[in-house]
Amino acid sequence: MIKDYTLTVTNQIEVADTIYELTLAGAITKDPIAAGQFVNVKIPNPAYILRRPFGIAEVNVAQGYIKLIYRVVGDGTQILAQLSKGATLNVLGPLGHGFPSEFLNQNADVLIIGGGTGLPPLYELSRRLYHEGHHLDIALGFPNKQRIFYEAKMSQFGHTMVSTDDGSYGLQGTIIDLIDQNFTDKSYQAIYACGPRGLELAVSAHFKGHPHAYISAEARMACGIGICNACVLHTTADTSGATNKKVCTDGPVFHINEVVL
Amino acid sequence: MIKDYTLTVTNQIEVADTIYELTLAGAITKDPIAAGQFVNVKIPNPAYILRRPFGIAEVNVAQGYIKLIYRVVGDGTQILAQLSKGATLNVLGPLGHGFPSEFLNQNADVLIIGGGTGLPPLYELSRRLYHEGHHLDIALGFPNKQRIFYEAKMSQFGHTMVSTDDGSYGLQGTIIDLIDQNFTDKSYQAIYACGPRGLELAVSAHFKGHPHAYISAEARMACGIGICNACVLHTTADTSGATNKKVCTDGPVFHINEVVL
Amino acid sequence: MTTLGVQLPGLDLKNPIMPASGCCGFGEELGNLYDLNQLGAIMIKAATSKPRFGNPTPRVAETPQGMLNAIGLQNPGVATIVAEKIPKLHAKFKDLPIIANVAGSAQADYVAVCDQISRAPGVSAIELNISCPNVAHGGMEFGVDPTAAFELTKACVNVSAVPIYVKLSPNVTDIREIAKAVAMAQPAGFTLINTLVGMRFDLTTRQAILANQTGGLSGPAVLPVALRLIHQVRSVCDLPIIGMGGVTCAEDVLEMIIAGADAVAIGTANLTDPFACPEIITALPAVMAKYHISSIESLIHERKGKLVK
Amino acid sequence: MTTLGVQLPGLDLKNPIMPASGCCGFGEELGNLYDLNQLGAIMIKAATSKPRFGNPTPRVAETPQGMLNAIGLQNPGVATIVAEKIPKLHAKFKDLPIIANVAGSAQADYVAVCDQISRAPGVSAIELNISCPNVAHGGMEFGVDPTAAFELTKACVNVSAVPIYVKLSPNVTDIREIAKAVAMAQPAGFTLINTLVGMRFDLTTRQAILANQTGGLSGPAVLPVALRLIHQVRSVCDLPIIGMGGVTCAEDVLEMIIAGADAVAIGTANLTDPFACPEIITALPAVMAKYHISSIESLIHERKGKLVK
Ligand SMILES: Cc1cc2nc3c(=O)[nH]c(=O)nc-3n(C[C@H](O)[C@H](O)[C@H](O)COP(=O)(O)OP(=O)(O)OC[C@H]3O[C@@H](n4cnc5c(N)ncnc54)[C@H](O)[C@@H]3O)c2cc1C
Ligand SMILES: Cc1cc2nc3c(=O)[nH]c(=O)nc-3n(C[C@H](O)[C@H](O)[C@H](O)COP(=O)(O)OP(=O)(O)OC[C@H]3O[C@@H](n4cnc5c(N)ncnc54)[C@H](O)[C@@H]3O)c2cc1C
Ligand SMILES: Cc1cc2nc3c(=O)[nH]c(=O)nc-3n(C[C@H](O)[C@H](O)[C@H](O)COP(=O)(O)O)c2cc1C
Ligand SMILES: Cc1cc2nc3c(=O)[nH]c(=O)nc-3n(C[C@H](O)[C@H](O)[C@H](O)COP(=O)(O)O)c2cc1C
Ligand code: FES
Ligand code: FES
Repeated sequence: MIKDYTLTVTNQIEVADTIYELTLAGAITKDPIAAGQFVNVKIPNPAYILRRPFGIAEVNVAQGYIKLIYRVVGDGTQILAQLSKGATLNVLGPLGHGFPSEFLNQNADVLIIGGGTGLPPLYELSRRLYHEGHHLDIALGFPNKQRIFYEAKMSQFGHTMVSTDDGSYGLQGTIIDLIDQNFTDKSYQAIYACGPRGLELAVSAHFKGHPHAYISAEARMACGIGICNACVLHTTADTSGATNKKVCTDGPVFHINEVVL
Repeated sequence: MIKDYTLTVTNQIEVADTIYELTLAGAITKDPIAAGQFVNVKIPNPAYILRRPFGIAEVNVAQGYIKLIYRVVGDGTQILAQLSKGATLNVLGPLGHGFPSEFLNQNADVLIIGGGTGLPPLYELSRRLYHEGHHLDIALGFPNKQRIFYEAKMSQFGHTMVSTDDGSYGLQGTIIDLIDQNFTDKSYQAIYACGPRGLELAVSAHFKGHPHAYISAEARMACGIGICNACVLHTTADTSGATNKKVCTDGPVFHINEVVL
Repeated sequence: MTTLGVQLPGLDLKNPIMPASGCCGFGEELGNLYDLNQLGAIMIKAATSKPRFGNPTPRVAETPQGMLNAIGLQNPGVATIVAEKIPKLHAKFKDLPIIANVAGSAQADYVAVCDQISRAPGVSAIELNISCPNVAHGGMEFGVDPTAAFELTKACVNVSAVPIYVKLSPNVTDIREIAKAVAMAQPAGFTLINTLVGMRFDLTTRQAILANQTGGLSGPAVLPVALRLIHQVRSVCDLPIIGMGGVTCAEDVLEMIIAGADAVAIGTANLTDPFACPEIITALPAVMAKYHISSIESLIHERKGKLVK
Repeated sequence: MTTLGVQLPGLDLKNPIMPASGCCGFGEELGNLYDLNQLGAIMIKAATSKPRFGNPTPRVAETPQGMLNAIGLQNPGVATIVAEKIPKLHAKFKDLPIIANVAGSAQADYVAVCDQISRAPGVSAIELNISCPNVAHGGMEFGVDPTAAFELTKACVNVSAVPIYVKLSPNVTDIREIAKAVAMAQPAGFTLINTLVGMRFDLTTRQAILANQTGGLSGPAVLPVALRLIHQVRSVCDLPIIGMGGVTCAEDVLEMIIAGADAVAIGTANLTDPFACPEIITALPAVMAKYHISSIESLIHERKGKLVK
């Protein structure tokens, strides 16, 4: 059930250059949260009226917290980065649909593709898939070494390789280069990707026709709950636009064939 | 010198129903401050762009703090009331001109007339006049018993009497009733008044022609420093309005004959 | 007379609060979050004769205490709205008056849509949107021209089965001229304001943030402009006004009624907080008590008594 | 070419920043707080032919991220301004180009004031205020009528000894019409925007907060509207534009230049923080570096290259 939760900051750490991990405790974990869902966060500064969407990076039901991981890119994230322990935050969620995985066979081979701050929702997904016994290969791309985060944490769940745009760490190249050079010997039952639009376009092209290749799309949002039509995408089925998909309620996770990115 | 000081809240207490005393420490006390000057306070909430003017209620140069006393009447004061120790506040000041007193003879008889939240700047004035050896009579008016503050503190400096509009404490009546009934046997060398417009009009009428009767005027302000013309008053000398006075820079203290309230 | 109730042509409102068009879809999503029967009414998303995808994205941008939108009247078309969206809403929330928002690019479209949608069960009134700033043709073109606005309103009033409220544009030199012209066509009332035209630019790309370049400004930033325009229309006309523009709390609602409104719609505030409308409704009685307002109708009467034309 | 310098007709600006008219008096008070020679220029308070007290008080009210003012062109009259205010400012700050703001209620007044004030030593340009919303006659009346605006501008251009920048009103249906008409009178450029008309009401008294009822809205709330209007005027006209409306920081300055401005005035921000202008000037180089802008002139050139008419 979507609610406007008041969550308490129990921790905030800078996990890489300009990238923060925020731990938020409160009642939001009492209802089920799917991996890939997101929250819409009220910036704790009354000058800003639009909330900011962030993927849910981790759900801990036992201890009653969620984690968000975000990069400081503008005013809103700048303000979030200043929050310290004990501060409260209004968080609307959980929103959207998560990554589908009910179709997976036992011990399925799965490829996880994460680019930069697209990684957060894939962490929670990987954690769950791993505990369900699936075999994960994980390709992570970052702009450079300073911006790498969660490499070790992802490695817990499967074979993890990293590329950087500038070659300052791991393979120099794009995530598609990384996949082409390292992840071609298996045929994966499912591919889950999240990252900048370029990455998602490349993944969509690369895995064209794959029955279970999913991306989590980004869009400028306002409401996050389907009432404003800010976040629509054309569907591949009907480019006239008469039908369309809202990233906030129909997504953010789509099959790569479903929408025009 | 007027500066935009960043002051630190070192204390905040509710001295009467809805009335708060705020202690602010910082460099503002390093330059001289006259009794009757005011500050223009940035509301620590970015939704508000106009500052709020408050009289300086106390200056402590030795310990480096000033005090403000204000009543919660709207959004801005509501937000100020939530500040706790350690918070910082942008305070522009000191602004305007204080109460003139250089003309006073030694051990002069002086009448102080304070109504409600008009009292704050009169506290600092009384403190100074008392220490300079003048004899103070003090008439204070409040709406009711719950809203009385600083009666004991003012009593240190002179004979103090209180009236309330509803008679719940002291004399039932206006401050002019109080003066008529209790402060007519002396001829005061100076009268200093601050309070709501009604009080100031009554005081102006009552002491008409007195060479040293001063009021501190209120006005809706924006800049507080004379650049916006929000706070003008007509002068009694020229009601055509061609000449006029700004409360923020020409005042807030005026001789009762000077301006049209 | 209840404390919060307001009677307007076609609209028996249990309270003066309704979500504004474009900020509540067709009620489906908000209806999953709270009981919409609590609302005075609902103003559903614009309907046009054909389905519309609307403008390219990005469609929203933030501004100080406001936002720009350039949705471009995205909607599934009047046929689907009448066949699916409205029946679904009406079936779930029987007590909720529905105000259908009608837009178009030519007078004939508006007339056809009014004709059709005004006959849908549950639709209590039409909001005639002659003021959308985000479409290339129609919309605001009508709203800024007194003659076109009059003609269009008259044609729609003639064909509609329910009262018509005409939604005026704030992007005009003198809204009184437009209001007077529209009033001659005898609509039931007005709704105002639609959004102010604005822009934002991205410092990195040096381009407009919105794909449509310009967008409509809404949210608290526009409140003082909305209050002025409502007051101006009220000063030339007795017709009911549903006011909107920047309202976020019960105090704003009362201020808008003082300015000249008879009911108040909440737009952008729903996007910041989907529970904004029920929260405002809940808050109203205490705030009214604070200002000695015994009922919304009494505040409207008090204003009528005072108003100097 | 320096990093921040801008050359405009009559104005050799060391940086694009100047306090806007009505938000810096005649420079006396700010000049006691900081060295005004740091500024690109200063736009002094409106001058009218006769002294004006202006409107009754209260003259200001707060709005979300904005304020209303209804000062009503209070000023000591052109004679005193020319005899006392300008000489004092010019004597103290020799390097500071002064832009004199001229207002009036009839064309003859405007012409007379332009004639007189344009000859005052230190005055580098005139800002012709045909857009003040806070006076009963004149002001905005000229600014909303293309013919009147053209006539007035032409008469003032003819008589003025310095370049004239015409200050346009945002309270119009289509600012391009006004700008095109005014451009035919060959002024040196435009300044925009003046304030949007707004109102606030007091819940206790149920009356408008401002004694004048309506006031002009300024501050961050209007930034997106200002950017749109500047962009619209830029799209129909090559004349220099001094932009203003809601600018509070270096980022806003650059955004306004991208929108179409050649220099930027800071109004309301001075009232919130009297040191706003020097703070913005100080901040500009680092923010420019962040967005790879080598100089203000280069940003203007880049925009000119891109602009599709
Ligand atoms: C479903 C979803 C999940 C996301 N998850 C994450 C995440 O886990 N970690 C993370 O770092 N980022 C994530 N983002 C992107 C994140 O929302 C933006 O980086 C953030 O809103 C920027 O806010 P700002 O105020 O700092 O930037 P500003 O540029 O100042 O923001 C201005 C406006 O633009 C919007 N905006 C700016 N950049 C983006 C963007 N890339 N996507 C969508 N809206 C944007 C903001 O929401 C705001 O409305 C996600 C976006 C979506 C849609
Ligand atoms: C020179 C001067 C000294 C003052 N000293 C004191 C003092 O020592 N203690 C105290 O309690 N109050 C004092 N006041 C009044 C105080 O400024 C207002 O009570 C305060 O600004 C209200 O702010 P608000 O946001 O709570 O009210 P709101 O009503 O929400 O404020 C809205 C706007 O109106 C203005 N405003 C509202 N009431 C007044 C008022 N009475 N006078 C001037 N502007 C007002 C606010 O500054 C703001 O711009 C003084 C006023 C002036 C001009
Ligand atoms: C995202 C969005 C979409 C809108 N769509 C419509 C619309 O379809 N039809 C319409 O008449 N008004 C539309 N509006 C305008 C609102 O109904 C309302 O008039 C305006 O936003 C001012 O109110 P507010 O400040 O409370 O949002 C839209 C506004 C927003 C923010
Ligand atoms: C208090 C005040 C007084 C003003 N007086 C004048 C004036 O005398 N002449 C004028 O052309 N504009 C005047 N303006 C308008 C400003 O110059 C400026 O155009 C407007 O405020 C928008 O800019 P801002 O949002 O930065 O304030 C005044 C504005 C304010 C807030
Ligand atoms: S963000 Fe509002 S519909 Fe998706
Ligand atoms: S408050 Fe601006 S001149 Fe006095």
